[in-house]
Amino acid sequence: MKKFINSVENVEEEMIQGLVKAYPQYLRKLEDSHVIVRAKKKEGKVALVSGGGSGHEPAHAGFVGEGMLDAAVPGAVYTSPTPDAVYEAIEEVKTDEGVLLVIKNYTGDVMNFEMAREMAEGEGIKMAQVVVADDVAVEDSTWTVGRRGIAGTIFVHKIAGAKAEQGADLEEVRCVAQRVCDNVRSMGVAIEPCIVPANGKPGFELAEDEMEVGIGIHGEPGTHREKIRPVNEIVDHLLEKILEDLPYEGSEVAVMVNGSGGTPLMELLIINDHVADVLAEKDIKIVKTFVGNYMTSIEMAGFSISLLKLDDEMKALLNARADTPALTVIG
Amino acid sequence: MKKFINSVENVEEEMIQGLVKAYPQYLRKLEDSHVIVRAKKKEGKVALVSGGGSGHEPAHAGFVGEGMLDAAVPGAVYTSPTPDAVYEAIEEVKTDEGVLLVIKNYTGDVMNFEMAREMAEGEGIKMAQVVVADDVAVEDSTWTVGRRGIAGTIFVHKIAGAKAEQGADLEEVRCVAQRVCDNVRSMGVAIEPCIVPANGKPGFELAEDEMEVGIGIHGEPGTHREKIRPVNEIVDHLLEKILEDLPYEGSEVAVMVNGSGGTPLMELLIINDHVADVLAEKDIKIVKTFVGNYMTSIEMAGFSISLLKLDDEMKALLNARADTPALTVIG
Amino acid sequence: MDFDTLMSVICQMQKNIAENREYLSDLDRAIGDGDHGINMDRGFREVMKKLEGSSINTPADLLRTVGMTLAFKVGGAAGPLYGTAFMKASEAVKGKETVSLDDLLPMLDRAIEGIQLRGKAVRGEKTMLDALIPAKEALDQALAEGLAGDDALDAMIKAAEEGAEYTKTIIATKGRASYVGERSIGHMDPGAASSCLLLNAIKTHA
Amino acid sequence: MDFDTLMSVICQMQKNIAENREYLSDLDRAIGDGDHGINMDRGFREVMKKLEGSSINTPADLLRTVGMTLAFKVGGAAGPLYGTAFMKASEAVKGKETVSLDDLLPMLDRAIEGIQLRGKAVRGEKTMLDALIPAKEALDQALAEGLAGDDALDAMIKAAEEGAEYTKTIIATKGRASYVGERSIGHMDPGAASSCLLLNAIKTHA
Ligand SMILES: Nc1ncnc2c1ncn2[C@@H]1O[C@H](COP(=O)(O)OP(=O)(O)O)[C@@H](O)[C@H]1O
Ligand SMILES: Nc1ncnc2c1ncn2[C@@H]1O[C@H](COP(=O)(O)OP(=O)(O)O)[C@@H](O)[C@H]1O
Ligand SMILES: [Mg+2]
Ligand SMILES: [Mg+2]
Ligand SMILES: [Mg+2]
Ligand SMILES: [Mg+2]
Repeated sequence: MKKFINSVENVEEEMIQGLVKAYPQYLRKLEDSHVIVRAKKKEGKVALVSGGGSGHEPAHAGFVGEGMLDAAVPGAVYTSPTPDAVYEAIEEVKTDEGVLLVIKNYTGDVMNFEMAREMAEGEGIKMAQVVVADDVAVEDSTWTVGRRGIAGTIFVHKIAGAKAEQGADLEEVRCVAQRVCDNVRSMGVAIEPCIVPANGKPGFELAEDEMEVGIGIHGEPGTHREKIRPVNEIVDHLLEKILEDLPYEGSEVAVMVNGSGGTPLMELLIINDHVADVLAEKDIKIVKTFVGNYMTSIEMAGFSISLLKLDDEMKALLNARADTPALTVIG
Repeated sequence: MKKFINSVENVEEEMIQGLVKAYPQYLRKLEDSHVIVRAKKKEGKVALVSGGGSGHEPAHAGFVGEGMLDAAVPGAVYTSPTPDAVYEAIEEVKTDEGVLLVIKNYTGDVMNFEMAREMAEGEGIKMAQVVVADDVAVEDSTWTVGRRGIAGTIFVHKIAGAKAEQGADLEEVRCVAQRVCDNVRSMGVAIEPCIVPANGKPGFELAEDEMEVGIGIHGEPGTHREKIRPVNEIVDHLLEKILEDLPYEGSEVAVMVNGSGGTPLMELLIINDHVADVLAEKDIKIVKTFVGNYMTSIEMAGFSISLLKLDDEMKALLNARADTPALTVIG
Repeated sequence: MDFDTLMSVICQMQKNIAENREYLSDLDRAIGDGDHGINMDRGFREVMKKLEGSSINTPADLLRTVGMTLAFKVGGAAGPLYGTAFMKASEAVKGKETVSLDDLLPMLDRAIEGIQLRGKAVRGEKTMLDALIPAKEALDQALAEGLAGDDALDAMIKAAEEGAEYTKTIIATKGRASYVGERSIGHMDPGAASSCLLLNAIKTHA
Repeated sequence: MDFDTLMSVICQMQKNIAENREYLSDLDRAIGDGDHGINMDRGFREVMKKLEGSSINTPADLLRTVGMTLAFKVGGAAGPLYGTAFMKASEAVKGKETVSLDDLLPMLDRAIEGIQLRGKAVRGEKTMLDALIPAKEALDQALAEGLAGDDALDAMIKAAEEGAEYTKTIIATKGRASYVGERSIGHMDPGAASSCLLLNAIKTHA
């Protein structure tokens, strides 16, 4: 395992410290915890709290700031944060308007956030939540735990965050957040695994000509393995799965070509070239594109494509002002 | 070579296409060339033109936009662009106020940009230039070609770009750009090489416990090889070299912890944690920190640290509004 | 089993988990995210820290503290699930000074109930339940057949281990392993494996 | 050497470079950025494209076109340097219909002058100049000694190759290889190697 670290035990702590030291104008860390909140609490608005295991940087703490999150709760690498950490975050950023939890659909995340929610409700805090489950690689059925939440989560943060910033009430914010969840689909692939520092071993091993298709964001193997193909064909496959899951034809969309951490921007741009061509061909109008590392898997070499079907409100909120370490929109 | 590409011949073209398709509101590509200019030309101001070989994404085209560059000229991967491409860019963005070239100090870059400058001056265009040479890993002497220009270049783009946007004249813009060049120092290391697509082989090979120290941004070997150490010690070494080159004590600085493309943000943040601590200890005040992939070397796993000693004007310009694909400052 | 023995069981659980940290993580790496051993180990270390020098002196308080610690300090899926399990098990021995083999059945029963309440899984979904439910049923039967002490525990552990083995043959539909679909076949569920390690600790000190 | 022969020399240069694309890039990878073969190959392909079906019919125009193409279409360090070299060489044969061995000396002279003007390097800095300057001097001496044709060219090429060999023993102070400092010792300069390939093409068709 080759990493720029000091010791596997200190990875989370030093990373969080490095983050708040880089962005003191945006962020503040709660004492004795890894919870990150806005440097200046904004009262009188619904507060957004998200989080999950670490290893997805800049998600989630990088999106704390005006127009996006009020708090992020980072767990250990790839491990959902504990209920008391989530509760601490809620307690810190809560306002009379209430708190919206943005949860990615993993058994651990859902359980830990819900336990915190129960604690908060016990204290009389107005709570609501949405669960992001955008990964079309995973079969969805009433029998399974359902789809994973992956990069589409960033759209929820952006759009619900903008709505909250405008002073909407908890139910309005929850509604638009849910609409994003309902209208975003994603899927990813990887050609190189990542290594969880505490673990020291890659999540899977691939031959020089192999890739994992349908990967999640925790370094786990995907749904299946294939021979690497020219990336346009890979893009075709991902878009096919995404487009067959939701009718996008004729609509306006936001696109995210998300890097897994080790993929050079060069390749993400090449990917976007083809994404744009395919969507144009299918009469899907791209309103805004995000290309870069938004929801990573440490140093994994992989990418995901997310497509968000927009309505006028979502479109306006997507373009609204945001000022966070990892995403700034002048608006 | 494992890459998300279609063919090694099309890497540059598809990457540029993917970029303009992602950011049509910011960027426009000149026909039959890879030159990238602002979507809307801004008249009445000094125009900034930069560029160099491709493979450093988001540099340089990602920094074209309000408050930074007017044009970027990307060459083939790691190959300086040709004089006629640079000339085309100048010709497209030139105004009566003149054009400033921001050149990184490589024999190829300097020669190609200067040939273009000669052509432009022949056409009566007011021209000026600065050459960035911030890499302290390289010995500087009158006998050698001097230091390389690396990540510190982004500070030149940001600060000179802001000055130009304010309507300063060519000499004023050149002066502040030169002041940035004079006050920025950088140095980098790598633990994994990168592969130039057209070439197919890594620039160097390292054992599991080795790193290259004093790397440039073109995948070339560094000044020497060492055993990997805890990253705090690596940071200590880089800062030592930087700090002994320019007296920073007691001054205000901007910090850039720049990823080489394959380094996870997790590690860059851990690096920044220690950078901030060391500078605090040395009574150097950090005014602004940039952590991320700004000047990459395709998928290399490495990083550089840059320190810019600020005066009041540079500080104000650094914080001034910028709106580009890769860097947005609300200002 | 008096309070001190129960405390020894908890310590043994910690040891079993610590010794199998790599093993559990390796199982999890095959079909999940490779952290189950890390999570469980971190959890039981926290438990030990919490118990060290504490004034807890009843079985119910002990189990409740273990549960609270796992639920609130571990994270991941296993944290809340095992946490709830211990908290629920604690309810089964409320007010008691000692815990007998006869108490184990309702404890397991409540624990499983708690896991199902939290995780909404049933038997056959390739989770810890596939070790715990057969274990409970085997214990129930053994006690009904009048088997005593070690023999009943042996039956329970054997059933848990068979259950864990069985998870190799089925597709996961709950937890992270469900994402790899058919590829989960052939691999043991890490939670089922950790459940066996925990149950084993009971026997060592019974 | 008439125009057609000179054209054959240029074609031969392209062939020599194309055949040694990997070799030149490998040399460059050791101490530079690994693209010298790619750059030179791209350059001479562009030259061929430009010349194909063109109406150029004098040595000076031919050399000038080669130079302009290399200078303006290749990029990197080698592009402007070799480009300038050919453009300057062209000046030495302005107005001539054919090019003789006697013309080669001033051509080389001007080429070297051009490279030095652009690149500001001197002999001994581990660049193409370390092949070209000895080559020129050897040619000068051979002609002074009255050696004819092939013998003079052989002397020139031998000197170039010795010069290229010699670059292995010195530290680079110009170009990209200067950044690796002492580590450049033991490696041949790729530009010196490509210069040998170009000079060799002259002999093949002389
Ligand atoms: N819904 C569920 N019900 C019961 N057990 C579950 C459920 N989901 C997951 N598990 C158990 O949790 C184990 C994984 O725990 P762990 O690796 O610590 O958490 P995570 O999946 O968050 O990384 C699985 O092996 C499985 O036995
Ligand atoms: N200042 C200079 N003068 C003469 N030759 C030089 C100079 N700088 C570089 N070179 C030559 O250029 C060669 C490298 O060319 P190339 O690899 O194509 O360009 P780059 O260094 O831009 O990648 C070196 O091997 C050297 O011979
Ligand atoms: Mg986990
Ligand atoms: Mg080059
Ligand atoms: Mg796990
Ligand atoms: Mg080169």
